Parts: sequence; C-alpha cells; structure tokens
Amino acid sequence: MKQISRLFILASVIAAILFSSGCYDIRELDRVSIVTGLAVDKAEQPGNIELTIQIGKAGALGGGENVGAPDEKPVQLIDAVGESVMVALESLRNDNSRILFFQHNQVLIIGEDQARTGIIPYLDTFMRNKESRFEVWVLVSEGNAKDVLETEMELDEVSAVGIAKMIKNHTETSKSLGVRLLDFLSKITERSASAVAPIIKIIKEEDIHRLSLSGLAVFKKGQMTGKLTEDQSIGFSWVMGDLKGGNLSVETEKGSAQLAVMSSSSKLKPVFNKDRLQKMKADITGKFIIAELTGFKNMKIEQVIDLLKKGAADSIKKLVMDCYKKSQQLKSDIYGFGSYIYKYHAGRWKTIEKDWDAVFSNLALEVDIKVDIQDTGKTGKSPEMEGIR
Amino acid sequence: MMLFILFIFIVIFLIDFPRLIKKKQFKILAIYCCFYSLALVLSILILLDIPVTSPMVLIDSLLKSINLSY
Amino acid sequence: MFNFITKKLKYGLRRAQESKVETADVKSNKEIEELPITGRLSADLELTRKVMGTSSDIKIHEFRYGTNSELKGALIFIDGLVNSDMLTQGILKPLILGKNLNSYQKESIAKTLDTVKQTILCSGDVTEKHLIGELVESVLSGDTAFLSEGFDKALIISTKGWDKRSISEPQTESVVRGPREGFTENFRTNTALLRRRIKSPNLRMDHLTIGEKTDTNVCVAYIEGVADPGIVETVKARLKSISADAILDTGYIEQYIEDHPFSMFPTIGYSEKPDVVTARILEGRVAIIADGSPFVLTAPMLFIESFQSSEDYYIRPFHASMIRILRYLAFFISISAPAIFIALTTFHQELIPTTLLFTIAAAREGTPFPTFLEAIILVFSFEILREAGIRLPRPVGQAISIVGALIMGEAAVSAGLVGAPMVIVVAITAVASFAVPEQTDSAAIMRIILLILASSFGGFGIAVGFLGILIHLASLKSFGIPYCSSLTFNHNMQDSFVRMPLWAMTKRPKGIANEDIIRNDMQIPPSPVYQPPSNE
Amino acid sequence: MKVENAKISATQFMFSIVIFIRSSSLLSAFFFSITKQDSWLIVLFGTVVCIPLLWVYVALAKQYPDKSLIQINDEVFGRIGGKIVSVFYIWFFFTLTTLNLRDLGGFVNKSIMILTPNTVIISIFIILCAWSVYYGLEVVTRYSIVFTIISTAILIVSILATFNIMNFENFLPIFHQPVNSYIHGTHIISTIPFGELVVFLMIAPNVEGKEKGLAKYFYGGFFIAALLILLVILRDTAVLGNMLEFLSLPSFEALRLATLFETISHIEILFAVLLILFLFFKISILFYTSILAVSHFFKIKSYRPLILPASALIVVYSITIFENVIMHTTISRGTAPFFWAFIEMILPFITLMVSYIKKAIKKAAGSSKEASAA
Repeated sequence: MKQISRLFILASVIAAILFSSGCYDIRELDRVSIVTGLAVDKAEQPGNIELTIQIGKAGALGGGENVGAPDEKPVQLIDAVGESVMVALESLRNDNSRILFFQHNQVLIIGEDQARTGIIPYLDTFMRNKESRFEVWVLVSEGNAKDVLETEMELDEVSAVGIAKMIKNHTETSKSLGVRLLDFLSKITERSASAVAPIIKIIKEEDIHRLSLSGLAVFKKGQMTGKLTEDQSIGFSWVMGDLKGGNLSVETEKGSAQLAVMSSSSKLKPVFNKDRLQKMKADITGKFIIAELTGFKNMKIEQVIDLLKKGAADSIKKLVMDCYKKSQQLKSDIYGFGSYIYKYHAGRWKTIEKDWDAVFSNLALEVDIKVDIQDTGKTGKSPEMEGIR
Repeated sequence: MMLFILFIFIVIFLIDFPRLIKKKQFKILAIYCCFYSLALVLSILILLDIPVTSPMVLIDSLLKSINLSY
Repeated sequence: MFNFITKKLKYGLRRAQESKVETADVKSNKEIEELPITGRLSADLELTRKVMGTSSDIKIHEFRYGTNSELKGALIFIDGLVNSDMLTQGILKPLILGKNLNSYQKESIAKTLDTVKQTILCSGDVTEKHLIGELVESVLSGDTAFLSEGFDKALIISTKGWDKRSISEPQTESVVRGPREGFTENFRTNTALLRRRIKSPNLRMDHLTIGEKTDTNVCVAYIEGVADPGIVETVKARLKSISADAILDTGYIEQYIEDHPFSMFPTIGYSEKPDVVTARILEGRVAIIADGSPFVLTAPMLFIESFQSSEDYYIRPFHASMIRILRYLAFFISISAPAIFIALTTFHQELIPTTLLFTIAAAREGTPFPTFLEAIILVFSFEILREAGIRLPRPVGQAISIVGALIMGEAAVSAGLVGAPMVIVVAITAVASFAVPEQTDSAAIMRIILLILASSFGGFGIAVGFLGILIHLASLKSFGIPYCSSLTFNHNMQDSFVRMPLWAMTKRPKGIANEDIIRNDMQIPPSPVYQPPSNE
Repeated sequence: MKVENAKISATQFMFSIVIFIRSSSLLSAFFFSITKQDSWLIVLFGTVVCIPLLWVYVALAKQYPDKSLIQINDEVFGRIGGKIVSVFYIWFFFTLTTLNLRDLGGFVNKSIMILTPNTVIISIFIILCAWSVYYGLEVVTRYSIVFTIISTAILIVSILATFNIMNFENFLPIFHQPVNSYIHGTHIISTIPFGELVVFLMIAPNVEGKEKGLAKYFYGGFFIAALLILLVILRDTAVLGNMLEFLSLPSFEALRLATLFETISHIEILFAVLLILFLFFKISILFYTSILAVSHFFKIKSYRPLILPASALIVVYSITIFENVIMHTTISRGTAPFFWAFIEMILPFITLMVSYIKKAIKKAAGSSKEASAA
C-alpha cells in the first residue's frame, strides 16, 4: 500500500499545479470580437490619428439555420482617436464589452492624407504586437479610409474579406499589385527606402457605392509622395518582371490588336564606367497570346505577327518610360535600384549612397524588350485578313 | 502564492524523506537536503522579492572587466 | 523490477495467512481425502458420500458383476458431466454381461482388477487411483470412478462429455475475409482447435490448475525452439504464483500476471480467434488457454499488435497497409480530436480560417456552457451511450446507440445547449474509437486526460499530454520486451506501420522469438509458374 | 541499480545528437541580428570550427570507454583537482538546463500562450522531464529516431509551403559584413548549439557497441544536425530577407506566412509543437546528465531520489537566473560564449592532454620497470 499512497500524493501535487495555474489564456469565442479590417486616418486634432476597426458580428454571419434577423448589419464599425495606435486601442477597450482579436485582420487601409504626413511610427505597433500578422494587405484609400470600410459589398457580407479577395484576384491578373505588410515594411526599411501600395477608391453611383482598385501609391521613407495611374503601375510591373496577366493594346498602321500577357520576366543590370553609375539597363521579355485582332487587311499571319512584335515592344517601352519619368519626378526609387546595386555591387554602393536621390532622379533607364507571341488563339486569321472572299 | 509554494515543498518533502530514512542511504540524504534547502531558501527569497544576484550576472561582469566580450 | 519484488513479498505474506485459516474448520474433509481406499466397498462409499455431500447430481450406482454376478461394484459419477451412453455401453454393459471373468476370479483380486481394466472396460483412458481425494477430484472433473469389493484401488474411466456450445463466429472480432471459427468455453475444443492448425510435434501444451475453489485447468501453449524459453518460464512461474480462489475467465489471469497493473495500456493480448492465436504462437509468443473462457491470452504483447487485425494478412498488402495507416490515424483522432478542437476554439483562434471561425463563433453565441464543460458533457454522454449499446440485447442495443446519438445531438443543438461543431467533433471521435477495438479503454482514459490538459493549457497542454503518454508507453515492458519497440523503429519494421508482402516478411519479431528467426528465406516475389497441360 | 547501465543503441545515440543540436537552433535568433543575411555562412564556419572539438570528445571517450566525464576528471586530475573541474561541469549542466527551460518558457509565452506566466510553463515542463528521467536514459533516447524523421518531414513541408514567397536575392550581398560580426557569429554557434555536445560525454559510457568506435556516430549525428540547421536558416533568410534582424522569432514568423493549398495557411502551430517536442528531448537529456553528474560526483548508487529536489531547484534557479528576456539575450550574446567556450573546449582539451602525459609517464615508468626487472 505504501507505494500506491506515494503515487497518489505525487499525482495530487501535479493535479494541484495544473488546475491552480491553468486557464490563463482562455478566450471564449463569445467574449471575443473578431477584427476583420483596420483603417488609419488623419484626425482633426493635429498629430492625432483616427483608428477605425471593422468587427464581424458572428451572430449575423454564422452559417447554419440560426442566422440572426435578416436586416441586421453583419459588420460593426467602431472608431477612436489618439496620438498613436496603442492609445487609440486603449480608449476603445473601455467602452467595448469584448476583447479585440486581431489575428484575423485582413486589411490595413491608410487614408491618403495620413499617408502623405507619414506612417512609419504607426507601423511599429503592427510589427511588435504578437497578434498582428504579416500577411495583412496594405492599401491606401482616396479620401477617408473610414468610408472604405463602411461601404458594403454585395457578394461578401464582411467588406474587409471582400477587399482581400478582390486584391487576390487582381494580383493574379496583375490589374494591380497586392502588397503585403511584410513586403511593404521590408521595402521601406531597405536601402532604397521606397515602396508602393495599391489605391482603393469609392465610386459613387446614385445610391450604391462601389469599391474599386486603381493605380499605386508611391511611398518614400514612409511618406506618400505621389500616385501612379493604371498604365503607370502596369509599366512598373513590367520593370519588376512579375506581370502575370492582363492584356496589352498594340496600335500599328495596318491595324490594332490586344495581346494577352502570359508571363514576363526582367533582368536589371547597372552599367558603370569608372565606378560612376552611368545608366540602368533592363531587358524585359514578355510572352503573349493574341486575344483580338482588328484591321490588317489581306496580310499573311506571319507579317501580322512581326508587326505586332514591333508594336508591342514600342507600347511596353512607352508604358515603362512613362512610369519611370513619374517615379523620378517623385524622387522615390520604387524599383529598388538602390538596394539592387547594394546587393550586387556593395563596394560601389557606399560611394553613391549619400546622394542617391540626386543620382536616381537623373539616372537614364535603357530598356530592351523581347516580345514572344506564342499563340494566336483558336483561329489563325482574322475575318478581314487575306483568304476570306 | 506563498502558501502554494510551501505546499509544494512540503509535498516533495513528504514523498522522499521517509523512504530515504527507511533505506538508510545517508549519503543521498545529505545531497537531497542540500538541494532541497537551496531551493527552499531561493524560493523564499523570491517571494519576499529580495534581489538575488544570479551567477550568470557575476560571470558577465567578470568577463566584461577583462573586456573579453563583444 | 521494483514493483516485481513487492508483489512477491505480498504473495508470500498472504499464502502464509491462508494456510493457517484453511485447516481450522474443514479439518475433517482434509483428513478423509488423505485416507487410502480400503477395499470394503460400503466403507469407501460412506467416506466419499461424507466428502462429496449429498447434492442431487452426484450418482453412486451399486451393481453386481462377474460370471454369476457374485462380485459387488459401484460406479460414482456426476450426472450431466458424464457422457451417459459412453457410461452404459463402455462400462456397465461389458461388466455386467461380460462372462469370461470366472477363470481369474479365484486366483487373486489384483488379477481380476487387471483383467477388468484391460479386457472388459472398452474405454481409452483408464487410470488407477489410491486416495479418496484423487477419486473425488477426478469425479468432479467429469470422469467415472469404479470401485469394487476387495480392490484397494479405484479405476478412473474418462467419460467427459457434457453438451457444450458449438464453434461459432466470435462477435467481438468479426472479419470479412479469413476463418470465422472462434474459441468456445470448452477447454478440450480450444486446445484441439490449436492442434488442428499447428500440426508440428514441438507445439507444447503444458498443463496447470489454478484457483483453490474452481481448480480451473489452464494450459500454456508455445512452440519449442521458437518461443523464448525465458518468457515461457516467466509465464509459468507467474501462473503458479497466482493464489486466487476462482478463475472464471482469462481476464482474471491477465490481471494477476501482467507487468504493469497501474498502467492503462494492456500488456497481454487476448483473442477469440484460433487463427490469430496461431499466428502469434508462430511468432514466438506464448498462449494461455483457460477452461471455461473463449478468450485466449497471448503473452508478450506489443503496442503495435492492437493495430494489427487478422484480416490484414489475408488481403493483398497495399490495401492492408492503407487500412493500417488509417487505423493509426483513427486512433490519433479518437484520442485528440476533442482536445484539439477545444485548444483551437479557446486558445489559438488564429489557426482557424476566417470564414470557419465565424460559423463556430455563431454556433457558440447561444450556448451557456464554456467550451470545456460542453466537451466533457458530450464525451461522457457518448460513453454512456456506447455502454448502453453493448449491455442491451443485440437488436435493442443497435437501436439505442443510433437513436440516442441522433436525437440527443439534434435536440441539444436546436435547444442551443451545445454548439453544433462540438457535436460533430465528438461524433467523429466516437466513430474513430471503434477502429482500434483493443485500445478503446485506454483511448477513453487518454481522451479525458488530453481534454483536461487542453482546456487548461491549450496547445501547450496537448503537447505535454502527448509527451506524457509517450514516456509512459516507453517505460512499459511486457514480459521483458519493450512495449512500443517497433513504434520507435528499433526492431524490424516489416509489419508495424506498413505490412510488407508475405513473401518479404522473413524474420520473426526480434525481441520475442529467440531462435529460428528466419521463417522462410524466400525473399523473391513468387513468380507464377505456368504448367502447360500435359497432353501427350 | 538496474537503471545505471541502461544501454542505448548507437543509432539512438546518433539521432539524439541530431535532435539535441537542432532544438537549440530553432531559436536561432541569436546570430541572425549579428550576421543578417550571411547567417548560413556562420553555420558552415561553426561546423568547420567544431570538427577538432569533436575529435577531442571522441578521443576522450575512446580513452576511458566506460567512464563518464566526471569520473574521467577524477581519474585524470586526481581527487581534489578532479572535484574542482567537475563542479564547473555540474554547474554548467544545471545552467544549460535552466537556460533551455527559459527559452522554452519564453517561446511558448511569446507564440502560443501570451498570458500564462513563465514559471507555470516551466514547472509543468520540468515535471514532465523529471518523470521521463525517472525511467532512465533508455526511455528518452528511444524516441530520437522517430522525432528526427518527423522533424525532417515537417521541415521539408515547411520549405515547400514557403517556396512561393521565397526570394533568393535576399542572400546578397555576401561577405559584406564587418569581419568582427563573422567572428562573433561563429563563436556563438560553435558554443551554443554545437559546443553543448560535451554533455554527450556523460552518456557515452551507456552506448552499446562503443568498442567499435563512437566516432562514426558522433560525427554522423553532428553533420546531419549541421545540415538540418543550414536548411532552416536558408529557408528563413530566403523568406524574410532584410526583415530578419527585426524579428525575435524568425522561423516562427516565416512559417506564419506559409500558405499550403490556400486553406491550410497557419502551420506555425506545427512548428510550435515540434519545438516543444525537441526542447523536451533536450531538457530531459540535460536534466539526466546533470543528475547523473551529481551522482557520479558523490559516487552514490542511484540518482532517482535526487530528481524531485533537483527539479525544484531548477525551477527556482530559472526564475532567479535572469530578471527579464532582454538581459537573457544580451548576456548570452555578449559574454556567455566566452565562458561556455572555456568549459566546452578548453577544459576537455586540458583533460585530454593531461591524460596523454600521464599515459606517457606511465609507459616510461613501465618500460623502466621492465628494464630494471629484466
């Protein structure tokens, strides 16, 4: 019996430790409000920011048959003002019955005016907080970010989740470039200290408001310096070499065509003469499929393809140079030429680093483009071309 | 908290002490007591939150004095 | 090693006390049993009646035999245990009608006894007994005793033949493919079933009797040369050391001789199917068959065995391996599914995809209980349902468990007492726990331990729980062989996670069998030989 | 006592080395902030530096096949000298156990259970390790093979999962760090994960078949572990790039970004459970060696009764050793490597040299005796 009683004491000790110290971290789901979207705006008082948090109401969203009243809004918006994100959050805590849960935050939207004044101090909280995740999508909103979170989307009850889906689809067809918090932060902290983020704006038609992604916002050292239009952002993607979709319109004197982009790749090469950076060379190759042909009266398909190749090269060059000019205007090296030089030619970078802005703003970019049209879709010839009587 | 710690120490004491005495292994008993008392003293010091200098800090200052550190 | 010694101490102690108590009140009975058979028939019968008492089924039939029936004899047997037509045809008829006794009658009494034994009694198994005790013992186990005036020895004729249950398919281990024969309660049938399968002469069946009151005969079956002599000796020694008054089922024996009485894992395997027991004996294990119980124990059992079902070896290897991996998965799910669900919903919500999180949160909205309590309620109600399903007679049992699960689950969810996802999780656990029949009891205990750990420490608690189980498993030994040896890739891996094709499994499990490791050295896959029809 | 000569097979010994080294590498945040994107070079340098170190350990083990480190000290340095050296080792083993426990507490606190106090996690874990040590060395090392196989499988899955967000430009520029940071990095890696193999000198006597030469297994385990660490660091650098030096738990963050088939996106819990398994393994080996060292030091028969008081001492020691996490990282990055180097490299080296000298003297004395006898 001696052995059994000894075992029993040991077991009771372990059980005592377990229970008395357990249940610290318990967070019952019905005492938690799930944050799905975050918006940072410039508050009226100078120096303060207005933090808007979008919370998904579980009751209204849950599947199964116990969905709440039909007209109940699935999403609840709460906002608070404070000098920093943490201060704003604290003020939120005391008037909110539930604990805020950031793990499922999908989207971080920064208002344009706040972006222009600078966002670096506010990003630190998102890096440091244990609950924040790095794959949150970063967006800049035209006007107030608060209104973006307020607008409802027909397909998805929770608009933040909807926006996340929209960004994912757009990045796949590279209509615009989705930027995650990690890429944004790493670009900003890199040598060339400039990054891009997609812009989201509200299109107001009579009573319904629609959200749409258009163009990229350019940041330099944490401050927004300007905007790139749709075409400019496509030019930017050409140089970065990660264009996976979308189509390119080509005009030639004989006719015009739309080429669907299959894939693209680009190599950057700085050209030095006697360790002074003379120009950057970017050779871009693109693979296309002809999506649409108009004109090219009675010509052979081979001639059409040659024409299209030249035309495509010119239009890509136009796009790229147009975007490059704009970035030079804004003095922000969004292509990461600086960090590229640092990586591959660390020695030379030390000399250029000091006046990199000046060097970049009048650095010549020489682009040579190789176009490869792989396929003409189902039909070889278009109706207007030769051979049709 | 204090009660809790004391409870644990008493239980540890209860489990092992009688058995060791019965088996009359006094050498093990000696080591057992020194571990036990060291742990008890340290825990009481912590509870009364008297700052305890840890050996690592001593070594750190020692090595820093002969500037053998990064 | 440590608790082995204390067990020995306790037995010694208890045996000493018992022997003192025993002799106090039954002195007379013990004394009589030592008396030799005197030869005066009436006195001997009087003594046996004294010992056996006058219960209705003990029959003492006195008759006269010999040429002109001048010799007086008596038959003692227990009605029901004895095969009556064998009694009449084999013994009574030749004795009474047999005529050629007269020539020897005169010379000497012993001569007549031998002639009766050799010539007249037509029964294969006749032995002589001197003491009353032996006579009583053999009568109680179903033989007939023949006493005669003037013989100072009793002839014991084996006439065992009571009506026993016919060999039928065992309920517990039903199989789609493979023999369907199951062991029965009758001792001889069970040993015969084994003999029929292993015809090799060195299949040894050593006989013992255990239990003061029931004296059940138990046999240890193993193959000489394959089984490790060490294990055989330990099994026998442990069986001899059992000092229980009754052995009604091999379950008793299992609890007396197992290595770790305090562990929740069974270290002795049991089975109701002769082909399973034969397979294990061939692998070098020792089987223990007890009279009156259809379950046969197989001594050193490894954790892996509970995941091997006999069917795995009868179907082709790929499907068998897939099912075996599925069994491991099911066992893992049946232990940790509720714990993981609690850890995810109350501690690490970030691991659940967003949309799913909303459905779970919605389901949790109305329920009053915290998730942990909800889980405990459901797990226990499932256990009660399972127990009810088994205890009730077969048709009703099936209905209860299905109806119970459906209605209770449905009602609880619609009444908002319990969240729907939790019911689903517990249902999956229930289904998964049936996949590994031998380990259902240990799985039930582990499930609750992990549940409590998960609700107090979440993911960390589960990790600690699993480590605890692994440690406990590693510390267990079954008859000296590490319990989870093949789980940790130490011994040959041919049959644990994946079943290699039969022709590739050439070695017996290393730890268990000691000699004759190589079963058959045919490593190459069987190439079908096409024998053309010989039509000259 | 039966437990004393618990035999473990040579392969178990090798794989327990692999797990032992890998578990400390999973918290490889130490030298990431120093050498940023060249950390994988540090691993190579560390392996090269540690080869002679391993040679010293193997030589010592071969010299005294069935003696643990403490007994070797007694034999080589005589009674008093041996005792002093052994005190260093015992203190070193206890501190390593405590530091690893604090690492575990810190990791669990940071990643999974934010509110639970550190001491609770540590005391639960020490109970678990004490229980496994109670059953002896055999139980702990039995699982080494299974753990290694599972861990390599998970490592490969994690590499595949994070493959699409890897960007191989993050490795550039190579060799553009101040030389001092390379030395510092190599120093850290050769003392924290690799140097701790001195612990295995305590376990070497219990290995079966050590006559056939322990070197093959010692080196084998070491190189497998080095390769696995290299893979981990390559993955983290490729995924995180220049964000490396900001994060305190790089591997954890890297896995948070991993998405597998879109739905299973958060596999960092897999990483957390894996780390807990590894650290359990490492801490129970360390705990076992420290108690074994004490029992060899005092030459007592069985170490089992010591387990409970030792675990109580360790829990308390882990509270007092450092006030907070920052002190933990600064000291273990700043000065600890030097002291560890002293204990892990210099002391065994001296022991080996002294033992060679002693053998030479004995041989000389022996030969002179034969000369005088003949």
